[in-house]
Amino acid sequence: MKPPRFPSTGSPQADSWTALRRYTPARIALGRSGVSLPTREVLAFAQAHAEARDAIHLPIDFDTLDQQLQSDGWPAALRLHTLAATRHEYLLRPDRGRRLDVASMALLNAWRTHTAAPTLALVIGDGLSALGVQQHAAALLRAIHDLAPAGLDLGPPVLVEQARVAVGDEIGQALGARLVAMVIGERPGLSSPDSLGIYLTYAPGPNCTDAQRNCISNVRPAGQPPLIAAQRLIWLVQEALRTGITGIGLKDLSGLALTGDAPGIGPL
Amino acid sequence: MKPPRFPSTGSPQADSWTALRRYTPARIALGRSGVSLPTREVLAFAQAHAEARDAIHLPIDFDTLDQQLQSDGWPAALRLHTLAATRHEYLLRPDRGRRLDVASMALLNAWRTHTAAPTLALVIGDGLSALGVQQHAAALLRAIHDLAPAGLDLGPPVLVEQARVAVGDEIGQALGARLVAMVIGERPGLSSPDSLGIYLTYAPGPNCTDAQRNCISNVRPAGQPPLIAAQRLIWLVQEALRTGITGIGLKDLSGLALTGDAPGIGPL
Amino acid sequence: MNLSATRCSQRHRFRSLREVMAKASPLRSGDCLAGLAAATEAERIAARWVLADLPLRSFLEEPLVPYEDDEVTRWIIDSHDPAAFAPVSAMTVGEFRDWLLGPDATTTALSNLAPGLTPEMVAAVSKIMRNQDLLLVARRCEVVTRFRNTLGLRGHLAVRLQPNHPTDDPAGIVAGVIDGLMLGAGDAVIGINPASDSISDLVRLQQVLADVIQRGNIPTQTCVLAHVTNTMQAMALGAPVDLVFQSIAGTEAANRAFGIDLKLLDEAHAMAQSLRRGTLGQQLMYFETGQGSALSANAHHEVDQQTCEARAYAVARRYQPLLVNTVVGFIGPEYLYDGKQIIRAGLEDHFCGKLLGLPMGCDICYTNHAEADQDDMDNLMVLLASAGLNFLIGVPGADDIMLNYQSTSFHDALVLREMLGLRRAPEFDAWLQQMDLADTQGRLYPSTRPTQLPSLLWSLPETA
Amino acid sequence: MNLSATRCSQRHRFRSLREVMAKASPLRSGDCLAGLAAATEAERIAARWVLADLPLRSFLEEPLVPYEDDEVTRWIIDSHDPAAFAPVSAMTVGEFRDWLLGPDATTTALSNLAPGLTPEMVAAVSKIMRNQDLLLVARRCEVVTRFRNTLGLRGHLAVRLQPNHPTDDPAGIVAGVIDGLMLGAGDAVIGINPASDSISDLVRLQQVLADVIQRGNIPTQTCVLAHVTNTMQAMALGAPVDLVFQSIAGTEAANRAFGIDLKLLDEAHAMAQSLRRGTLGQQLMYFETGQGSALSANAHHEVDQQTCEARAYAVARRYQPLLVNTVVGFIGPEYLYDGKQIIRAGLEDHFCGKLLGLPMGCDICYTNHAEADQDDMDNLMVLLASAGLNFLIGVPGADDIMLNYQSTSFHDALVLREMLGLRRAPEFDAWLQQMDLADTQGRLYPSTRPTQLPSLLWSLPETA
Ligand code: B12
Ligand code: B12
Repeated sequence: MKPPRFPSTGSPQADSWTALRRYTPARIALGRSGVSLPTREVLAFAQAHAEARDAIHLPIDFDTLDQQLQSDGWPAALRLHTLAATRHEYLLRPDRGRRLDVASMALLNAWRTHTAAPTLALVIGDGLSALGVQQHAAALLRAIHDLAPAGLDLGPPVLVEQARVAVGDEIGQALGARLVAMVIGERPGLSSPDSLGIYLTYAPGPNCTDAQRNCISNVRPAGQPPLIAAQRLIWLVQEALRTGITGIGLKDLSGLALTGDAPGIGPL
Repeated sequence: MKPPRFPSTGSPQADSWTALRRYTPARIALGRSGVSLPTREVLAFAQAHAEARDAIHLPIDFDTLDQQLQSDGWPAALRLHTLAATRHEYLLRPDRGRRLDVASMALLNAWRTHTAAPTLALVIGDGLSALGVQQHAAALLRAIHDLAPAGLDLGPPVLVEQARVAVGDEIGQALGARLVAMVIGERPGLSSPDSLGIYLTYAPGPNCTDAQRNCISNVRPAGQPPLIAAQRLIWLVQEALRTGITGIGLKDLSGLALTGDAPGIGPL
Repeated sequence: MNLSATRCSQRHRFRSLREVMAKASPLRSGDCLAGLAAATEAERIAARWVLADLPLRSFLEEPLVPYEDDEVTRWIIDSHDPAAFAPVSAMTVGEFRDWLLGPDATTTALSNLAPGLTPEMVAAVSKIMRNQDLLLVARRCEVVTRFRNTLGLRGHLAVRLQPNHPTDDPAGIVAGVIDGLMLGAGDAVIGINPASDSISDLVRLQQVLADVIQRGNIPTQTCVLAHVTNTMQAMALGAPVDLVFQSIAGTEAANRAFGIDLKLLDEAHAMAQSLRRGTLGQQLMYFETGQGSALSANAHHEVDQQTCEARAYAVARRYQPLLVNTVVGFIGPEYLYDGKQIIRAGLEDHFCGKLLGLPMGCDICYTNHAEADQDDMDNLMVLLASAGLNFLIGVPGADDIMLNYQSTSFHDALVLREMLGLRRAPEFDAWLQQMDLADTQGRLYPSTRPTQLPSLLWSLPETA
Repeated sequence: MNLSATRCSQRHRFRSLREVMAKASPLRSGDCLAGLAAATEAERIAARWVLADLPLRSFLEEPLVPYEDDEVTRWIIDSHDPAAFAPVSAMTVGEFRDWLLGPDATTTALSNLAPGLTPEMVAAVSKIMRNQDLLLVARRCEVVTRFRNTLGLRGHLAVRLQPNHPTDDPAGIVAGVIDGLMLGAGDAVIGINPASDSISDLVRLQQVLADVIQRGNIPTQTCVLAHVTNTMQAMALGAPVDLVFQSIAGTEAANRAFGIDLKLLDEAHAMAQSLRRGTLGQQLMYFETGQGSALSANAHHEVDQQTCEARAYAVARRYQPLLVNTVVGFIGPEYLYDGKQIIRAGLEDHFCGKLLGLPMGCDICYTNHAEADQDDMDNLMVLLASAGLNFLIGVPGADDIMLNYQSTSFHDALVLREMLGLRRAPEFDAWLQQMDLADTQGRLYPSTRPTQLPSLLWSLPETA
């Protein structure tokens, strides 16, 4: 990339470092009115906030996602719901978003009686961004499928509505999985409404804490691309299976850079 | 009253003018912690606030009031309701508290077909303090009854739920009254939860403004006693009937002091 | 005029400037009650984009309330000073915000600009400003007024001492006055809201207060906040009237519902001027306002409540008042629902008033039917005091036992002084020192210490 | 211990100190979620009366979280300094509030007292304090810390420059750093939250930041906010680690859910100390906290969230940290529902931390699922800055594009400086002048003016 020129060649009113804007989606070089933000930035911010608030309340369309997954070759998904009945309840009662409702629990138990436990259970929850899940979950699962080593038994994808990260523990345990990977919508930001997080937990169960998980964050095309995230997940899964540990005790030494330009963060 | 002594003879921690507390229910001479209010005063205030908030939501019991009035010799009251269905709606939609609901309007119209128009319609509304109305309205009406000059036709008392001052205009007009006196619960304060206001309007009708009313305020035993308020009301009513005016054009020259020690504000 | 915007891939069209103004306003219950508020957050922001792009002079060309129908509009338009307006006359509302925050908007520039601004212009720009903007710009304004002392100097904060009593009892009122003075309050005015509406009571109260400040030789002014027609009668009867008070609103119709018009106020003003009771100046009008009063009188002409409020300031500035007080949370939740809305409205009112050149104070207050508490008032008072508020209200223990609402206490003002280093009107500060109540920094001595003031003032009512 | 009160002709009985504490707390969603909040306003006030009458030493006698079960409790009790506690040891909670507001609670007295106070004591007194009390007392505290500059001096406000990026891209990060520096931010620390959890990425980011400040010769410190175990590995690999960061909570169980305990923190602290990278001091721990984290990990022992938060400060003070940051609205509405709750929590946290002797900063922030907006943040930032906040967060345009929440912007800090006359860390201020970015008053020159800093810093990443 050719280095920027200072001061920027833009308007004479622009900040002298405006040329740097092309290096980051962050709101840099916004200009100043006195010491304050200019009117256009204040309005743009307020507009983004209005949009982001709407994003929180978008309902997930798991029917469509299930179809996409099946056309990618996955078996029909297990469809579950947590104890959080409404979006409002979900927001104020995270405890209910961490537990399955009775029907879902029954469904899982029934499933378990006639099916072998998977090694890695793949659980997809709407979390705080249905948008992210809707847009990127299928691509992520496709990559996971393609990269998974031969012996890794994945079972069917599990789709959970009104889900928090920890509901994966209950699901993983009910399925008898050695590992659970919870793919969940991260809370939407003003500039990134569609981000996914992946939380990997070994020996999932009711007493797991976040210290026992690994997290792969900011997964979306403009962040960590789903393909890289899948590679990282597979690396972590293999290490976890080898050592019997996830979380604090398992460090990411995959050498994978977030954007794929290995090794790690490269020069400009 | 014998003059106070300064500094007060109370605790050595007390403000030097603490002796003045007996002259007013106001929160004077509260002491200071540094420059701030002492702990006990902050807590007492918070408690009073909790109580006053409850007072707003106390429902009125017009059955009991109606019985009291009847045992005082009044005819059975006309019982009305405004368009504000709930307390919540009443608080946020004063416009609906100023209009009668359909049933009430029908009742009034029916009443009108077989009854002569009163000179002064006495309307009692819960307003913002059901407590004040419940506790002092009967005494006030008794005094009005006793003081009213022979020829003054009062008609039956009218009781309105979820009422604002201006609903009196609609009622007065429907009854064909020359004057309407709206007796209403004033909003409850921290130290005076039970105060009544009386608003007197000549030729009540939909285009009346507050400039066309006279107000008698702070009516309760610890404020303007109901008896004095009734005297004042009768004085204003007689002037209004004589001049055909209420409001800005009618000044209170009754010479009545608020607490009865005529003339007006007396010496200590 | 372009009254539409495409935002979030949706086109929003507005039919009038009035609609843009209403929909650009931050959410508040009064605009919802009036049916004027934006339906969605997206619509609200679209209205702000449209508003930001409108030229400031739109408001001269398309009055929100018709010129023919309303004497307040006529006064606004007729008194507009094009020369003063010149520096910003070519700007849009959005550019005006940028200019206000920029280096050119100095204290002098702003006070020169004031006669060139109309209430609608300042209301418009406030709608696209964040709370911090409202604070920062208001802070640059300095509006100094004088009657018997000097109010509004930078770094100063005055207090109206409000010793109300449910039966106007003189002993009770004087007890309240002493409480306030001992706590260093009363430089803005010692002002009673009378429970009584009778003229003889009014005259008597005015005498009680005049005697108090004369006996104490207190460099301040007094006021009894009766209806202006009552005050005129009292003046005619020779009552010692320092300040003339009146509640005002932003439309002719709303003022009529209050029983006033400009002519009446002109008369009252002239009458009080002729008494020449001021020593340092003759600014003697005291106005109170508050969002929601026009709508409450059904006299808002479909204009949002904040714009109506700003128009009330145009009425006020006709009289170079000593004090203008927005009684922000006074009426109730139907106009300002909760602490958040009250805080925002307080900041807007202070900003708009200051920009129009008025000596703005604020009654930082709430009622028991609103969703607010003392913590919200604490926040607002610190914010406004940081923004250079001219004065606030002091009620014993913040509990007004006659008007039935909660305002700020004498203690609150002391806290602000300690926290932000704010002083009283200089003449009043000197008097406190002279009375041995405060040190040279204006800090009060412990309140347990005996002093002569209470007995000096107390003997008064007996001889009144 | 008397745990009952008769108020409003109703008797309220509480079973434990823990219950009194929870029910005395101002309403917030997290305590409701935990099932600990008072059921009615009346019950809440009754709990406050009870609390006000309890002796401060109750909290030494009846730990809210059992001594046997929790190493944080053990640390609190074992490190308590009875000599420092002596001046207030005979007081009730209510008397303690009066004392804190009174003339004896000077800056020196408060800093001497700090080791004698436990988190539970300061949480208790905060529950019976109004917002204004929290501001007034916090303002009297002065907590100065040093690594490469001097932070926390009275009249000063520092900024953490937070140039996060969703893929940790060094060019993107350096662009953010330049933006912040050009806007005068970065004296508290230049600190990135890494999106990546990999050790090699961490080391590389640490190098990028170290090179930036070395190349610019900037008198500040850097930090990459990875998990402490990652940072320890990075140190072992020779990475240039200035500050060790960790999120901490107020119970042993919550800390375990975060993957830490005191022993681990002790090790990390010693390891970083041994690098001796500080020039003016060796205070090098940077902690973040926030109400709700213990409950979120189901590790709150039925203790209300504000008390849990104050206990996290006890963990922090074990390490004489350079910076403690309460990230007040970060998690979401399940713990702090709206702007009002966020503001109150921010004031409580700042007060409690300062009283315990910590260099408190605040990430004044909210998420998109909370009922809050920039106006609420404006209010909180002015309030905290008036109360002597040590530092706040600066994110480009207040929009963190990686953590997905809204914080304060570099501009916000400038507004506070203009409004309240607050300065930067003196060494950093001098550097800005030297770089010809600011005048001697610390005021920035127009941002359109070309300067050398961007090119000086920009060449860096290419050689990294
Ligand atoms: C709220 C209030 C107001 C609000 C009313 C707006 C509103 N929507 O509520 C505002 C701020 C606009 C206001 C203005 C004035 N008020 Co006023 N107000 C009150 C207050 C504090 C509470 C009233 C209440 O609880 N009403 C009960 C509810 C249920 O009724 P409502 O239908 O919701 O509200 C109506 C009445 O409150 C009425 N109203 C309010 N004030 C007044 C004053 C008069 C003289 C009249 C006729 C009607 C009136 O207007 C409302 C809308 O129609 C009382 C004090 C008290 N303790 O009651 C003083 C009080 C009634 N007001 C008073 C005065 C003097 C005035 C003013 C004349 C002051 C002035 N100099 O301009 C003005 C003008 C009033 C008018 N002619 O329109 C005096 C009346 C004294 C008297 N005995 O006559 C009182 C007692 C306070 C005082 N002592 O100063 N007021
Ligand atoms: C909210 C949040 C937190 C909150 C979580 C509390 C809560 N109730 O939500 C708090 C402030 C406590 C927190 C703490 C930490 N976090 Co965090 N957090 C986030 C954030 C901003 C949003 C997460 C989200 O939206 N989740 C979706 C919702 C639907 O899930 P949930 O069930 O409601 O919430 C759970 C998860 O968020 C989980 N969680 C949160 N953070 C972390 C971190 C790790 C490593 C794990 C395993 C789980 C985890 O805890 C919640 C409760 O179970 C993300 C950034 C992002 N863009 O996602 C960073 C993020 C996930 N956290 C991160 C880190 C590093 C941490 C800490 C390890 C920091 C530290 N040094 O101590 C700590 C400790 C975490 C732990 N082991 O418990 C990193 C992870 C990097 C990585 N790739 O591993 C992220 C990506 C941000 C960053 N780059 O710094 N965090």
